[in-house]
Amino acid sequence: MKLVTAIIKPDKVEALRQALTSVDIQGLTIVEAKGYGRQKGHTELYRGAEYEVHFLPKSRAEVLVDSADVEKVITTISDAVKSGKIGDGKIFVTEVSEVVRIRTGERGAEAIK
Amino acid sequence: MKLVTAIIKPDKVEALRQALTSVDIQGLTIVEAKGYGRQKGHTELYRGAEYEVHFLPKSRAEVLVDSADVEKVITTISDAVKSGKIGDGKIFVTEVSEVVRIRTGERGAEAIK
Amino acid sequence: MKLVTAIIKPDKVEALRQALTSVDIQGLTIVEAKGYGRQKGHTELYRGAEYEVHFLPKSRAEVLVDSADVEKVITTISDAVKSGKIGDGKIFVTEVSEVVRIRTGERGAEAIK
Amino acid sequence: MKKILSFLIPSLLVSGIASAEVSAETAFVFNTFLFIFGGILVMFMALGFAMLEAGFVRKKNTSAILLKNIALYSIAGIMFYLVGYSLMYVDVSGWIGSLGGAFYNPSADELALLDGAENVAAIADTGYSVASDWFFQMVFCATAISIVSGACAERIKVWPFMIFAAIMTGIIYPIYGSWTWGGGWLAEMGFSDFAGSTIVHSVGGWAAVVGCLILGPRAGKYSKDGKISPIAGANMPLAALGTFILWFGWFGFNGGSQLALGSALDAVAISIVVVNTNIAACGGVVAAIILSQIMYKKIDLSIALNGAIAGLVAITAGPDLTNHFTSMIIGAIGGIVCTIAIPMLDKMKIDDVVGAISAHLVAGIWGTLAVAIFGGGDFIVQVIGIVAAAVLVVPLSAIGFYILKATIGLRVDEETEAVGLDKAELTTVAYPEFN
Amino acid sequence: MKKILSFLIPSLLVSGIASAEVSAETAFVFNTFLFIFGGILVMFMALGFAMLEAGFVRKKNTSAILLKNIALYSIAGIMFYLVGYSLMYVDVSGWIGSLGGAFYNPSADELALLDGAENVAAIADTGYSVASDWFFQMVFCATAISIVSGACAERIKVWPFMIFAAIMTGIIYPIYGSWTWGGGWLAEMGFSDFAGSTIVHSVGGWAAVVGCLILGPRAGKYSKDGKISPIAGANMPLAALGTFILWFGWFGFNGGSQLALGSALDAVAISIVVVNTNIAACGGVVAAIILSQIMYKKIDLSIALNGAIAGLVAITAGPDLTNHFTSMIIGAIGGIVCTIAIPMLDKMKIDDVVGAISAHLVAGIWGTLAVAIFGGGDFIVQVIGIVAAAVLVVPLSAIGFYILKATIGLRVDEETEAVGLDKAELTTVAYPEFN
Amino acid sequence: MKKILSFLIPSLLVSGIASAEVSAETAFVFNTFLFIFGGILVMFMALGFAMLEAGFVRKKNTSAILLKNIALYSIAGIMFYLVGYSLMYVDVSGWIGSLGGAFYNPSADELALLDGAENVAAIADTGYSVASDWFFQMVFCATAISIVSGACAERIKVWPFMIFAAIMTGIIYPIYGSWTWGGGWLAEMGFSDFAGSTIVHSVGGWAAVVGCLILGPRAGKYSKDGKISPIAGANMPLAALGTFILWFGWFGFNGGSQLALGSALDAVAISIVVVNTNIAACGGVVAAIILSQIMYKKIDLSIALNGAIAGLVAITAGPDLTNHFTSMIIGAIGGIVCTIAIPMLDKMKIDDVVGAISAHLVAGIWGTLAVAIFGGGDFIVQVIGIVAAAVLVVPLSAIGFYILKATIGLRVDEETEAVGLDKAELTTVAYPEFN
Ligand SMILES: Nc1ncnc2c1ncn2[C@@H]1O[C@H](COP(=O)(O)OP(=O)(O)O)[C@@H](O)[C@H]1O
Ligand SMILES: Nc1ncnc2c1ncn2[C@@H]1O[C@H](COP(=O)(O)OP(=O)(O)O)[C@@H](O)[C@H]1O
Ligand SMILES: Nc1ncnc2c1ncn2[C@@H]1O[C@H](COP(=O)(O)OP(=O)(O)O)[C@@H](O)[C@H]1O
Repeated sequence: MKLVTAIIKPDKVEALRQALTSVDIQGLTIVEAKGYGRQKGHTELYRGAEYEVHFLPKSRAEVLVDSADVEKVITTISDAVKSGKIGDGKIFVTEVSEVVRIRTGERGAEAIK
Repeated sequence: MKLVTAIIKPDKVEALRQALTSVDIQGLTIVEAKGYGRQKGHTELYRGAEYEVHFLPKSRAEVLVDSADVEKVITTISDAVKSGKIGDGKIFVTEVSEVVRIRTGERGAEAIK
Repeated sequence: MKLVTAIIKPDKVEALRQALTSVDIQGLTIVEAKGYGRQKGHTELYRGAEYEVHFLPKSRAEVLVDSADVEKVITTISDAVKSGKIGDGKIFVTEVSEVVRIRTGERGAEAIK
Repeated sequence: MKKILSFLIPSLLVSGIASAEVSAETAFVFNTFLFIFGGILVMFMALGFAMLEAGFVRKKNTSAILLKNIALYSIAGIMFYLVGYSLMYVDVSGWIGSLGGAFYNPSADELALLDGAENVAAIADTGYSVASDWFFQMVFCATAISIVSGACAERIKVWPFMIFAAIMTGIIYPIYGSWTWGGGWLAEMGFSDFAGSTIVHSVGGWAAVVGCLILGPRAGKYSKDGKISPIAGANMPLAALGTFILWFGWFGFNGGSQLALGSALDAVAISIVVVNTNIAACGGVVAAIILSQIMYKKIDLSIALNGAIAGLVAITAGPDLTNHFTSMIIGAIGGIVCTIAIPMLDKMKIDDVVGAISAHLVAGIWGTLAVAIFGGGDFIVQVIGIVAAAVLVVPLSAIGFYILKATIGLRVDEETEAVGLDKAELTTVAYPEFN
Repeated sequence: MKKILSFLIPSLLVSGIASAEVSAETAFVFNTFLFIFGGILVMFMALGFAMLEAGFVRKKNTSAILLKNIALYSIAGIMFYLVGYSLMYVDVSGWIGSLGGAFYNPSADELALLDGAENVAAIADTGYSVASDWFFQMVFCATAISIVSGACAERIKVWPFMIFAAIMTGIIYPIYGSWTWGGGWLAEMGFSDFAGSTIVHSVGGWAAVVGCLILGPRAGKYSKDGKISPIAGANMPLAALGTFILWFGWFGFNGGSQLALGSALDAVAISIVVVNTNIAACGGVVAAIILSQIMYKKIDLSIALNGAIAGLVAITAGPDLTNHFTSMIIGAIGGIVCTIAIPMLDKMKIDDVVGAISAHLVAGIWGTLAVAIFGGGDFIVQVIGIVAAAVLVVPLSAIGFYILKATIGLRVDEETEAVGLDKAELTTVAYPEFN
Repeated sequence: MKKILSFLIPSLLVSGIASAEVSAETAFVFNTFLFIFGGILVMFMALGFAMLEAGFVRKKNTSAILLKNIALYSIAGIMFYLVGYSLMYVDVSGWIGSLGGAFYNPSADELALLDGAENVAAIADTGYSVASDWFFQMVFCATAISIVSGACAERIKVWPFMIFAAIMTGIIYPIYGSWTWGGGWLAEMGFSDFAGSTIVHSVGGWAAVVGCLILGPRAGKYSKDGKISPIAGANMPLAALGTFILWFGWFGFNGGSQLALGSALDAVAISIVVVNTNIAACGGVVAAIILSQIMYKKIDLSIALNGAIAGLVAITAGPDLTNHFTSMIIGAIGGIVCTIAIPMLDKMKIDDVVGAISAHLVAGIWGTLAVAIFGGGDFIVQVIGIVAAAVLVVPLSAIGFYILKATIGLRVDEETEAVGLDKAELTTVAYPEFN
């Protein structure tokens, strides 16, 4: 199994949810984050003084999937949140050695079905 | 070493902390999250209009452990937070290639003792 | 590629950002967290009653890097946030099997350059 | 010591025996003080609106709504001074006042008095100081535009809103005001609106309707398939704070509208007005709570708060009716019509962020009719007054809004709306450390 | 220009030389206005309680406490109108009033005056307008139940609370009120409680004790091993806001309780009351700050805020004592007893969310005794009055609470308590965007 | 019914015909009530400052600033009672008052009246009750120290601040007050400062400057390379709430400073003062909005709020000037100088958390000069008064701050500053559930 993590714009969370549901991925965890990549923050003003804002608000989305579904999920996420503009975000995939559904004790692929 | 991540109900964090302490796991990081799995959100009302709440508040707990302790930790977490009802959450395990205790510079298993 | 995650003190985020920028690592994601390790929380008072605060506020920083850069990043983070006091935090490294830059669709090492 | 009141009366008699009446100068002081006192309370309602609205918008638009509120009160104060008061009260022809009193200032007689003239008796006979009256009328004018800011929140640009506030307080409100309180044709017909259910609240409410229609709803509120996605207000304690402050200020709004305190009759009348104002609000709250429980199986705090406002608006046309029970009922019905109107407006896709149209316009119409129903006015005349407000305010504010739309633009663009007005039009985020 | 006051006096003399006294009608206006003014300030205290309580509860119960507060004020307004005022003031037999004044309305004489009768002198001799008095008494009644809502917060169901509010304001408070301010047996004994340290604050405080005991503490507050896990209030600025508003309103609470403004004597007396009220609160704050620093090595803001309230409650029985220093000491001791009571109640496992019992009941008892200590009343009589409040209120409110418990239930279930009342009983989350 | 005012006047005449003037006792009641009414409004400004400051600091220092605010008001109340009032008003030698009126209490004559003496006429001739005057003066004293707390927020330790508050309200403010309102040398010269642009606001402002300089800026505000890193206030709704409350209270601040209500002249004068106060604030807001838009291409809400305060401060020296247009201009210029001063102070590395120095000191100086410019005083004398404030307050407060620095320390250490004062010096975190 794999964990697909995506750092996306906060206003894309709803689109992401709908897209994942439509491809039958039934689970998602979101955490509020802030970050930067190529997109570098910007200057703001407060009481006449300029200052740099380095971090931008982002949402960090995690989806546990069967290894077979990884590509599908990557494409789904990309399509759902992509605007082509800087700041669209990143997706990365890590290996998961075990998953447990707490309620039932099911393990492995069963636990994410 | 392994990283055990659990998505649990926010009101189970205290129980989780006590359980881990009681099996001598001395470290834990918690992040506020929201998510859904089988448990699907629900409808709410505001000023007479019904709307769907898709995400439920969750807490995301991370524990770095020695590979040998993984099963113990999974069981401990499960026991501490399980209610048998939908929404109990998920545990997943990922491989960690290196751990550093910043204060001392210790590495590997030493760093999580 | 690797994901380097660091649990640090919240007031060290700015130092971390500057240090990473100075070694040319151009990407960072931060999430607010709370946790404990060796550093154990403390007692506080409220309206005359003492109570234990188990969790301390922490920031959780993630950096996606090329495998070759891992040591550099670990050292950079350690140097930037280390005070030598308990509570300095932890760094851990996990393997990343794929990275995607959503905007361009670039994959792998390209996506984090 | 309370009831021990009876012990006090003899002493009053003793000290008061010489002359029984209120002297003209004493009455002048009382009347003037009432305007100041009432005016200060109504001024405070500007804060009530600001807090109510700040509670009902989302975090990202909170600084913008706060700015609009302090700006509109300031603009009202200036525009009413420059032209509004004059158009409303000076040489009213029946259809509108004149500009003869623009840049309104103290009367020559009053200035002479301050300079040492011994014209006290002449002054006393005028009944009250002109500046106190100006102040009291000005704060009413500000109330009318407050209603608009709440309804149109989260999408109207800041500058166009401020310009509209100038038009509203300098022209639209004063014209309708001249027809009624200014002594124009509606006053001559006998239109009865004690403290302004129609003159203030419906006038503001009509402009709010027009604003909401021209602006359109907030992004995401109504989806194409007809579903409503409510957008919850970010800060309910602020909304409750605002509601209580409005209630508090309303004692000045209605009580001060007796316009005189310098006689036993006035004191009695104001007392009754105050009690009626209070009990109508109580009725509005209780009715809204019960009805929201029935309709939704749970209580909606935001509707209970709107219920208080609706009860207050409803009684505003006739708080001088002498039966408190009647007032309670008028307020309760105000709460009910407001509670019903809220989902109805949503069905009509009129996106009123704070419930201003339901609480001010709908309950204001009800209150104006109630005066006739409970014997304080003629039904037909009341209807004429209500219709006249719509006929005047709807086109005038539509013209104002359309000109702004065609020139500098009225609504923020999609991206700004997503990011929030605070970041796009202001430099000031409302809650930078809360995410 | 200040001290330049001395320059003003001659001019006063000039204009005032003709008749030296206050005419009966002028006094009537002054007295009536005092009730209105004081009543409006006390009404505002309802907001003070709402904000204080909203600051002390957790996020998840904030909308519920706001709702309870606006509901209880509304219910008090209606119940006191329907029966409360009558039971308290109309034909008091010594033990209770009658229902002869239910649905209280303006007097026939006053209505005649409004209708054009020339009975001004007769009216003026009554001293004040009945509606103004009703208003002033009603707002006091609302204060008593406000105290209960804070103490019992975060676990009492909304509907049973509202029913209890009706019982409290319609029956329990008026009965004790009839014994005292209504002229009943305690008044006849000479019980001295100027603005209600006992009559309002202890009465509310006793009902709060009963409520807390019957409800039990919030889940997680006291663990089996005897440890206390404090539950921090979510929003200290709201708590401070509420405290300042209460302080502000208290000038009406105590100042208005002079019940007359229409003579130099009354004006002097009210001035003294206002100064004493203020300095007692100052004493309460400073004492609570110092004591919390000593006891806990750090200052506790929430205790400092409670100290202000305790100082105010303590002086409420005797703000007419003429030495300001005494008042400062009474307030300071109020702050001290409150600060000490807070952890003691926790040891007794009485879970009072906002410190209402410490600030209102404990400091209220102290204040009532202080009147006797500083020469304003008889010690035994004061004790009788204090005990009488307990003897009346404890069983009556226990009966009320138990009936509610046995029928519709009083406390939310465990799950609701964990989720919060806002989600379970209301549709309205207080801070939906703050997590 | 409004304009229908004209209908009312005859009835006033009828009832008022017998005696035209205000009787001495009636005037006494009016004057005393004005002090009480104005004093209560000014007391409420303490809440305005508390909320404004709580809005402008960061989350982690919010409880501390709330505590400082309730503490400073309490300390002011006690110190002014113990010595301040006496030093300011009792037997002023020209340079300072005496301690003859320490522990200030009601006059013997007033106590006799309360005890049943029939000395009403003698009392009435004194013009007002001494306690009411004391109360009114005390609340002004509290305002001066409020200004300091905001500017020095987020780094000054709680206890040293409270000690400084005692020095300021017990000694520094009263000395300058004795020179002016106390009738000392500046008053004799003809220094004209109606309600205290200099006497209250500049005096507080100078102490704030000294405090900011001795404390130094907050960590991270100014970096070595000359860059400024603004530190945004955590809660803009609180800042707006505070501003509106200050505006509301200012009607008491300026209106009450007429010091008498008991004649038509006074009523007229107060009305004009109220209108001018309001329109100056309106001018300040609008000017600050326009200027911030020009300077920064976006509107800065925090500057608009400061603009309101600056407009109010500016008019405070001369709200009795009789042309409202002038007042609007004075207020607008107040808003402009404040808006310009804010970034200038930052360039001078004076870290004023809330903009108090810009709004109170800078606008206060402008307002004091404006009186002369618009014909209400002598320019040279006004300048002398302004300079005298600096010459007195700067060294005295520097001595106070330095002694505190050398003994118990003035500024929290680095670690405390990073963690926040709420955790380090208090037990009470302001928003424990919001992170
Ligand atoms: N190397 C990285 N490590 C961790 N997070 C990153 C990295 N690069 C980007 N991110 C996260 O992704 C978010 C969006 O990145 P973006 O600015 O679109 O970068 P890019 O264009 O380089 O993909 C950033 O705000 C940050 O949170
Ligand atoms: N496939 C998934 N990927 C990521 N997070 C998930 C997934 N499934 C569940 N979760 C997380 O676990 C939480 C609890 O899941 P739950 O509703 O109990 O699902 P299940 O019953 O399927 O285990 C969810 O709210 C979500 O945050
Ligand atoms: N075993 C662990 N698992 C997960 N998180 C940990 C672990 N140990 C420490 N942490 C995180 O790192 C933070 C800092 O740890 P610290 O107290 O410095 O521990 P140590 O001194 O043991 O490294 C903790 O607050 C916690 O969030």
